[in-house]
Amino acid sequence: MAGANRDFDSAAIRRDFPILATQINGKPLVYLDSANTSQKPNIVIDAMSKFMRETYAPINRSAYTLAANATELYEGARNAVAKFINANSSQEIVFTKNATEALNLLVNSWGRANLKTGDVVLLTHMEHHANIVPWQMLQQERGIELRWVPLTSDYQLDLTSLETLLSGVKVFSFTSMSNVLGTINPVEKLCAAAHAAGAIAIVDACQSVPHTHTDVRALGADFVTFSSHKMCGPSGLGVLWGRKELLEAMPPFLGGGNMISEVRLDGFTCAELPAKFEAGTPAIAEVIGLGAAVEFLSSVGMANIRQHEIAMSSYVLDLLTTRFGDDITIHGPRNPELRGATFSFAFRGIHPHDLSQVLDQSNVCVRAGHHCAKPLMKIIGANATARASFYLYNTTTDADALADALDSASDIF
Amino acid sequence: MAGANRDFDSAAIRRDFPILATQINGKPLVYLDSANTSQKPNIVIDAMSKFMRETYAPINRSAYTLAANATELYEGARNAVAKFINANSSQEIVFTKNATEALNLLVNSWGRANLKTGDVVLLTHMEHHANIVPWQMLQQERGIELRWVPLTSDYQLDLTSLETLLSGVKVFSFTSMSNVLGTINPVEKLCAAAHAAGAIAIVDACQSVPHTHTDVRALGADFVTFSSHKMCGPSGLGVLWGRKELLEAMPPFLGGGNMISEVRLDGFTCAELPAKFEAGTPAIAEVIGLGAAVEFLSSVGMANIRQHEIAMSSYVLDLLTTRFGDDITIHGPRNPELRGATFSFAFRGIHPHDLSQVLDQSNVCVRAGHHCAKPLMKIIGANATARASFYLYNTTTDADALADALDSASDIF
Amino acid sequence: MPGIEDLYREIILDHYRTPRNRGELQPPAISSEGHNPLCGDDIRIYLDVADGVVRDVKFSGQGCSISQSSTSMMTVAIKGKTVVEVGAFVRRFKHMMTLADNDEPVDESINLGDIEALQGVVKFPVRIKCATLGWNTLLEALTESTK
Amino acid sequence: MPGIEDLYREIILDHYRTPRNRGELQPPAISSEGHNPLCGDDIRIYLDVADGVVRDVKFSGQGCSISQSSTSMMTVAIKGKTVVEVGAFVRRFKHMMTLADNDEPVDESINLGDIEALQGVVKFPVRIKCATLGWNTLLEALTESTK
Ligand SMILES: Cc1ncc(COP(=O)(O)O)c(C=O)c1O
Ligand SMILES: Cc1ncc(COP(=O)(O)O)c(C=O)c1O
Repeated sequence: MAGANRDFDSAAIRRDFPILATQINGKPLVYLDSANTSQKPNIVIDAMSKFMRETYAPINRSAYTLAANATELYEGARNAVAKFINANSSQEIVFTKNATEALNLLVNSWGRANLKTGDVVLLTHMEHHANIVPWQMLQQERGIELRWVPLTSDYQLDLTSLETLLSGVKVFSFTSMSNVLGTINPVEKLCAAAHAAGAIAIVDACQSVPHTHTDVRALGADFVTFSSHKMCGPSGLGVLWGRKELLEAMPPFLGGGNMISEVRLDGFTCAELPAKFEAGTPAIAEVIGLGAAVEFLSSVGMANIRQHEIAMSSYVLDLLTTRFGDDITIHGPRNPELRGATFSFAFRGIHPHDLSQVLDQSNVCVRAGHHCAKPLMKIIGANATARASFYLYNTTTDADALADALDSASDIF
Repeated sequence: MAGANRDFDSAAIRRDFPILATQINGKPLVYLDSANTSQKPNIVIDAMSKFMRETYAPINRSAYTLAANATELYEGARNAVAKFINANSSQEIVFTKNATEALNLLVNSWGRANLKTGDVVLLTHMEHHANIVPWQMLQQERGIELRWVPLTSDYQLDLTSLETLLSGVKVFSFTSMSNVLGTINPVEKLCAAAHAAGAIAIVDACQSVPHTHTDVRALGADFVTFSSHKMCGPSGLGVLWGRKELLEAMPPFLGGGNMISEVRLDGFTCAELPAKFEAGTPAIAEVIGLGAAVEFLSSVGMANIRQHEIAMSSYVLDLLTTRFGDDITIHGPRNPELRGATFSFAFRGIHPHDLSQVLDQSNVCVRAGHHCAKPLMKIIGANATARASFYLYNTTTDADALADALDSASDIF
Repeated sequence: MPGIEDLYREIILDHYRTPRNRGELQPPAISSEGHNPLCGDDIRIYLDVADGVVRDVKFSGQGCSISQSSTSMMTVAIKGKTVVEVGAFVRRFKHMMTLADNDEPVDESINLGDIEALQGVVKFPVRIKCATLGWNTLLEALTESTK
Repeated sequence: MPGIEDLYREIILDHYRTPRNRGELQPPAISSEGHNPLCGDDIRIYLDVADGVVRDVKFSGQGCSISQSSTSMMTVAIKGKTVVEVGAFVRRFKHMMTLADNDEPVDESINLGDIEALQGVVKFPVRIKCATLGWNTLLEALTESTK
């Protein structure tokens, strides 16, 4: 397969994902929407059903064997996630319902405790709504100031004035990779710059954790958030990693069972980490599913996945530009090393919604819309784009199918 | 089977729950911890795996067929839940990560928008931490006043001074059934009293929705919260039902994707219900699993389930008091019609933790502890209790196993 | 899988390629803006209502073939109708789109004309929001105009 | 499934039935309260430290056989030890409970005596919190005493 990675057994990986064998009207499924949410391998689906069939029980609460076994699986998965991102301790892993909740937790707990009127939060023009709207809500409540790192003309963060932008900033919160442009940001450098300016660094790593090896300690971040459902894990689950000292100093976010040490009619005290931030019954089976996902990704190897996606990016960029020339505008960097395999594009003036509808006739699944990044869309001058995103299970065959389907779209409009 | 309901095919129901066939050391599993979290029938487990194998895709965002099918299943489940509790419209159904989040959403959104220093919230002495701690957090922030409905000596709410307690109250938030005592509260009457006093009524229905027919309109409540995992549905999911006018008037809770209509650098506007309260990627497979759970419960019939549990309560109360006399103290009402089949008890001075450990030798799973209701524990004069809770899949055989296992506990201590 | 030809009927593509009543109206004409939160499309409806009659209507904004053509056909259909007639007409359309509001009666005898071509959209539920964007925005403008 | 006899050794039940050093100490003795958030148990440790030596220690509160006996055995073991020795002793115990803190070295040569009987608790992970409740509370009291 041209452009593909030799050490990477795509066929074997595809067999792990039952949905990829689906045929609609005799044609295979070409799933190119993994930046939105990824498909699930058998190992994850099976871990969840096996757990529900054999071991389902409350965790961390009851003394009987079934509950102890469930707790062991659950906390084992937390350990696996901690190891996967090289956290110092599994106490630093907080499970949330999605990455959005993780970011809201930070804004509400850390933000409310540390930010007052006039304090500045630095974001970037390429943020997802999940890293914009919670801050705007705090802005309404507290009168904080939001500042933005702009883009260069080649879809990178424009860091020429970073030092100025960072002056007086308390929090720098940014995405590790744009879910629209595919741009990979220099996370270590940005964290270091934040710290040099006396700010904390929050990394929205939703788009990088699934695709590349993540070492939260090496990144130098203070908080990192990501979602299970984009990394082959179940829906209904997100992860917040934070440095222990910071998490310990923060007030709780949601109140209820599990997050308390003592409750009296006149007040309560908090439990230790990570329980303090996990109020109520958690997503038990889902956490166990994420443990399986992390095991799966590690067995493939995150470096291999990254290599595969660089190869895919090369192939896709070559293919689309060679075949469609000026008829296609790809909003994102041209260098495969500087980007993930997520491509937003405009094609022959066809509205992305119509385009995606027509591609669907060939079972080619791409997302059309604003990708939860409306400010960015305005900046790149589009109301909507079509987006094709590739993951470890996509091959050059999928890319070819995309190109063929694009061709057929012109017939209609 | 003595005490059991004739119209109720327990054996068939038990076959629907694969975990109940588990044997440990050659002895069957006696799962008596459903008030904590319930087991899952095949239909739920299979709905989730089938969805992940065949139809998994983002919902409400993308135009391709797979995503449209996923959306249909997801919104179909929302409709099923709406119908199950007789909501006016599926727009009134908000999915959260658990019931705890649903209550926190109310406190943070409705509470922050409507309560100021000195405003009074009425709770009861039998609340779960999930309906206490969020209010205490608002109390710390806002200086609201918390007031409490006390208990009678026979474990009911003491309503003699309800009118006085309600005077000047803005919110009356109470449980429909105590997860410790089993006491069923007169929800309709309490909602009416709240309204007569000009307060809104929030019903924490975690312990009743799984066990009895719920008609939110007949209850006259303003908001009702419950959890999927206690009603045969998946973990990682809770439900908030609210009257549309109230939900519409409320500010958002979590900010991010899906909950917005427009986002600009300088602010955002909210989406319509229920999206407004569902920020980020939801628990897609879990919602579909809950849809299957609701279908399962409806096919058994909620009235039948309630009848079965009344019969179980009679049987259990008779059995334990006849067999153990003064050696057992059951903290809860004696009348099976006034309670659910959840029994907290003290036994021969053996600490509940030790008791549950010994019962576990017979695979009898009971919870030991404060059941996330520490204020109530103090009031009933216990640090901890053992709790055996029965559900539709439990039979008199389970009750007998509990009694036999209790007998053996005395040998050790 | 429903065929894409159910969606992209010729009359729809015609209104998409050559939209009618595109443009703006100056105040005192009323205007309202609508967003499709899913795809980022937006539409602005300009409405000139006098004596309970829609004298003129125009629209601007960006959108897919379905939202643009649906809005274009809508403007053609409602111009000259009374506000009451327009209300009934919108209800009839939403009913076709399976979005009827139970509280309001639908007059099934109303003839939607060319707009019937949008029936195929119902087979593509995600696109219903596209087809109704202009109509919901019209409703807002109408509410404005009666304030 | 590990046998329950691994948990309820005779020496443990003995300390549960006849706890040593139960009671209170008046100020200036230090005291600290600990909760097991899972089961509602609480324990209060009273500590009389002078010249870097634990002169006396007592405990009160409610709990299961494991938390009560573990605390009882602990009080017997630490009375008369220096604060530094107690620190090392607690680390040794937590190490046995598989709760070692990586940053602090554990002296494996320290003999836990009767307390070794609690080793069986490790097979019942939920009960580790019971076994360590008194010890964690002791650590808090020690921190207090050195303030
Ligand atoms: C960059 C980025 N941040 C945040 C999110 C939000 O994640 P979730 O939907 O899991 O809350 C997403 C995905 O939707 C994303 O791509
Ligand atoms: C009465 C009651 N309220 C609230 C809750 C909290 O529910 P969840 O754990 O799903 O958040 C529970 C159960 O834990 C409960 O029994």
